[in-house]
Amino acid sequence: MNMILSPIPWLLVIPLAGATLTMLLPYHWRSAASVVGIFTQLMASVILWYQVTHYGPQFYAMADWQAPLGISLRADGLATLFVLMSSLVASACAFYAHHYLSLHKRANFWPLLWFLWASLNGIWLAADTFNLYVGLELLTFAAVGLVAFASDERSLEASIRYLYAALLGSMAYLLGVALLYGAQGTLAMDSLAETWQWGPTTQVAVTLILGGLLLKTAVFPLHTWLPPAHGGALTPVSALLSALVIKASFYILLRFWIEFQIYQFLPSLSQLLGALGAGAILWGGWMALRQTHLKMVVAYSTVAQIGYMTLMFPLLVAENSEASMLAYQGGILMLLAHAFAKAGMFLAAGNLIFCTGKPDLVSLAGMSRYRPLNIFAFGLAGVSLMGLPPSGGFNAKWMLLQSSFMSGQWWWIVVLLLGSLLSAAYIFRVFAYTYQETDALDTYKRPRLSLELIALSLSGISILLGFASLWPLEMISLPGPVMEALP
Amino acid sequence: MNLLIDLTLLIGILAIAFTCIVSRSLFRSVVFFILLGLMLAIGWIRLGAPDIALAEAAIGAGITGVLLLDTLGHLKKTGNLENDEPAPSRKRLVLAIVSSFTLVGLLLWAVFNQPTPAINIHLLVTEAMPESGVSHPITAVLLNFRSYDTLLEVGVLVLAVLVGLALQTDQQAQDSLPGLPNPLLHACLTLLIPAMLITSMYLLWAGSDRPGGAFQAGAMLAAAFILLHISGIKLSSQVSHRMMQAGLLLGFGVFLAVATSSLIGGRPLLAYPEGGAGMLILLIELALTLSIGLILLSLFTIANSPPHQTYQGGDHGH
Amino acid sequence: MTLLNLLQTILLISGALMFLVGSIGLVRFPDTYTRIHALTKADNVGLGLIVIGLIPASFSVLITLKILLIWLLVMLASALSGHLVAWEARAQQVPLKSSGDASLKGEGSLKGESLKRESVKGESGDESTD
Amino acid sequence: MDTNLIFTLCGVGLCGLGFFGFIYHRHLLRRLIAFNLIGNGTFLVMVGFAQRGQGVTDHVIQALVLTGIVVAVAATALGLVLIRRWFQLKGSTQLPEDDAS
Repeated sequence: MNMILSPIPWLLVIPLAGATLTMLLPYHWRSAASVVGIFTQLMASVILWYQVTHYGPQFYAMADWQAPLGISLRADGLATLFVLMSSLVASACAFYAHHYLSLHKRANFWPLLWFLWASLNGIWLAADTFNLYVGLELLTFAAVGLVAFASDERSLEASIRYLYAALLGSMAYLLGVALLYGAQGTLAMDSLAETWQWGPTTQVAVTLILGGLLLKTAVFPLHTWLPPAHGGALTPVSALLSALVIKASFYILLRFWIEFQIYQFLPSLSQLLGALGAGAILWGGWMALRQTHLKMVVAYSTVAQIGYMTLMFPLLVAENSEASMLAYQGGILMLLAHAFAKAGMFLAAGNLIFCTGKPDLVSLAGMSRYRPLNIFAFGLAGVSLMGLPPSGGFNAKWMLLQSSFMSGQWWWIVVLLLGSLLSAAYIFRVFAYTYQETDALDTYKRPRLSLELIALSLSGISILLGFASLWPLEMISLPGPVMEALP
Repeated sequence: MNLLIDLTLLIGILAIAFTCIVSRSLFRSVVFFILLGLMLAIGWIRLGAPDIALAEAAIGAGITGVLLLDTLGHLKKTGNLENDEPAPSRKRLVLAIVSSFTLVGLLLWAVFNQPTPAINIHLLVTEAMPESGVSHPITAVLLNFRSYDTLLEVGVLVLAVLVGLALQTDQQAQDSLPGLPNPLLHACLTLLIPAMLITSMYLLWAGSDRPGGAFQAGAMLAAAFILLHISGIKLSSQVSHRMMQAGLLLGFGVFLAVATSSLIGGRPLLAYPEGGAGMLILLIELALTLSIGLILLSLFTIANSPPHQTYQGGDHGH
Repeated sequence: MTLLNLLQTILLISGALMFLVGSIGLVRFPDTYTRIHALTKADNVGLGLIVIGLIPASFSVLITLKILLIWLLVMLASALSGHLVAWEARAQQVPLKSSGDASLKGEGSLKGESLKRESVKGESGDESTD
Repeated sequence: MDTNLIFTLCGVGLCGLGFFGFIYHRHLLRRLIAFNLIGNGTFLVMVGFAQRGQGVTDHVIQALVLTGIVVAVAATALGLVLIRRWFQLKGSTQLPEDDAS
């Protein structure tokens, strides 16, 4: 493949150039430049998808230096799927923010968004451990900036809490990488996988890396920074955070877990991760039930949904390749469906709060009568989160159920069912509030139609995933380092 | 003899770090942190890393120390430096001790069971040096072999300034730090500033074959700017906001432009043309030095400029 | 042990001792002003001795000039910072602790001085102390 | 007990102290200083541990530590900007004690 045609470098250059341009251009030019950038990003991701499906995984050596010395990027099926996912969700949130934010806020939003997008693409395509660290730092700063730039008391406190947790997480990750480099002598992930030798150093390194990444993905005991951050930020920002940002550290966790075959050598660790996931599902669901603010309910639902994804780890059982394949595909499909559903739900929730003007649940009375479109979008996203049949969430849960049944770990089935009941409870509770009749006329503000349609389209995609879930599953089973490492 | 030096450094660094953490007064904690930065610089010399010693002294102890002291001064001026906040609860103390000891135990277990690494990247570096365009290995790694990391890292710096600017809601916020009208300081400036600029350019030029480079030179330039800023000559009043913004982005923009130009020329991203590596690296480093100097200065000025008093709340609710 | 080495070791040791004296001064002296005095004086002399001690170690002119330049810059920096700290301490009325005898008390107290730093306005720092 | 091992142990000690301070303190500035200690400790471990394994001064890891130091100063500056805003807004240098959220 000729170097110039490969879209991998363009997926990084466009957002970085977009960030520099949108910082320099005067305010009203920034949206125009960003719209052009968004379309080129979407085009580049589609080209990458086309190339990976037809020519197999793409490898790209940065600065023309090969892997152990230089840095190489790789685009296998998994990475391409995530690049496509982040392109769709980020462009939807960008268009939403374009109409939703004031001119001054929007001027600052664009460069932060472009840096976030660049770091996401950098992480999906990275194949070098230190490169992942710098990508994570870029992601953290962009996310903290997006939370903090709403510049009011609640978002400032949330951003400080988020920054401290994320910095500790990335420093633990860096310490793990340092130990790995000392033990193996290389930073590139493929040469690490080849020369991997289990010993005390690698075990400590893996624990540190997993600990740091669990903190950044806000898995159960380390989740306290997430609800205020996702609940307190501006609507398009919380959608971006919940749908994409926490998935980045989860993606790195998954890569390390499968490519270095940690599940084979530390089965006790996988059971521990499963327990954390179960805790996240139950605790997140329970807390979501007790929240009074709409966005906090959705934020705690994110904590619960991360638990479902972490359930994938104990099901990757070395001896049963059939169950592991099902678990891997179910987990990725759950992650994908959650990204679209949660983004749609946050945007719909933002619309509802805009209509009532008050963030709490009680003031949602009468919304079903006066704003059915937003409620429908919220409902569609809820269907996918609950895992009701037609949605992508249902297929994912069904696969996880099958995998845990096949690998004989019945307790995960109990957790999955309990979790579904809890998520149904807290979503129907929100609906209960909206059905209450108010005798008042339609005195609520009406958001622009485009805001409602964007929320509806994202929730719709998560439902469509239910019908077309074969396509992403094909994508992730394309040959690549992850597929070789799976049992 | 070497063992003696290393052990004294080890004990000294750990003692200073301990005082820095447990000292009652915040001012002593910050001063000891700066002292720790300087001791670490000596440590890096012992480890055979003069580049990092320069960077640690200039950036780690210097710029971070100035930022911390400035925040301290702000807290002191508004009269609540030593607010006698209740000592954290015993439960927190026990948790902290237990977790830090497990961390140290794990790390010691890992350090003392080090396997011999299979690959030695160092040999690859020496092999690839001839085509790297520079003769100093660290600059070669930073700006040629792993230049993608450096590009992202400069992006991180620009992003930190961007977040600071986004929070500084009032664009023309006048700085709360009045210049120090000290005659001796102004007299010495005429001597110190030129010396700092020359050293900064020397560090930049030396980077191609000796320890030095864009980051250390940028930190030196930032020190000169901050010294001017403290003594009352505000760069932000001389240079228009638009120019300042362009200066912040110059380094990152030039780096990105050179990277994409190789893309258009049919070579992979960030691959320098045949023989042109040395010149392009110098061009990038020049732009980086100026940008890093301005970025570190504006990180300092943003921190101490008061925000707009009336906060514009979130626009359409949250 | 040639004569040169002997000279070198004497210079280096005395330089180190001067640093020690400076640190003792820092600990023992009662207030800010005397501490600054101790630090700037003793440390500079100490550094000077060490610099002179190091010169014979390297016979190239360039390195000797560099070491002397270091000494010059350190002296300039410590003089400037010593002055600034003292100037700032006086501006904030840090008390001048008299060492016991009352005679110093009268002219040492700062209440009479009204050097308010706030009153010294203006960009170019025109000193308006009487 | 060669130089590399001594400074790796020094790095481990710094990481431990920094981690202790990060958890123990509630004052935001102290926690930021503790974070810097962890950073410096990690960089010492990075170079010391790598050079102990390779037995020679390894320029790749030293270049990475340079990148790490610059990222650490950017993180500190960002933290300080947020703390200053928090202080100006709320007058307190600590985050409110969070109940079991």
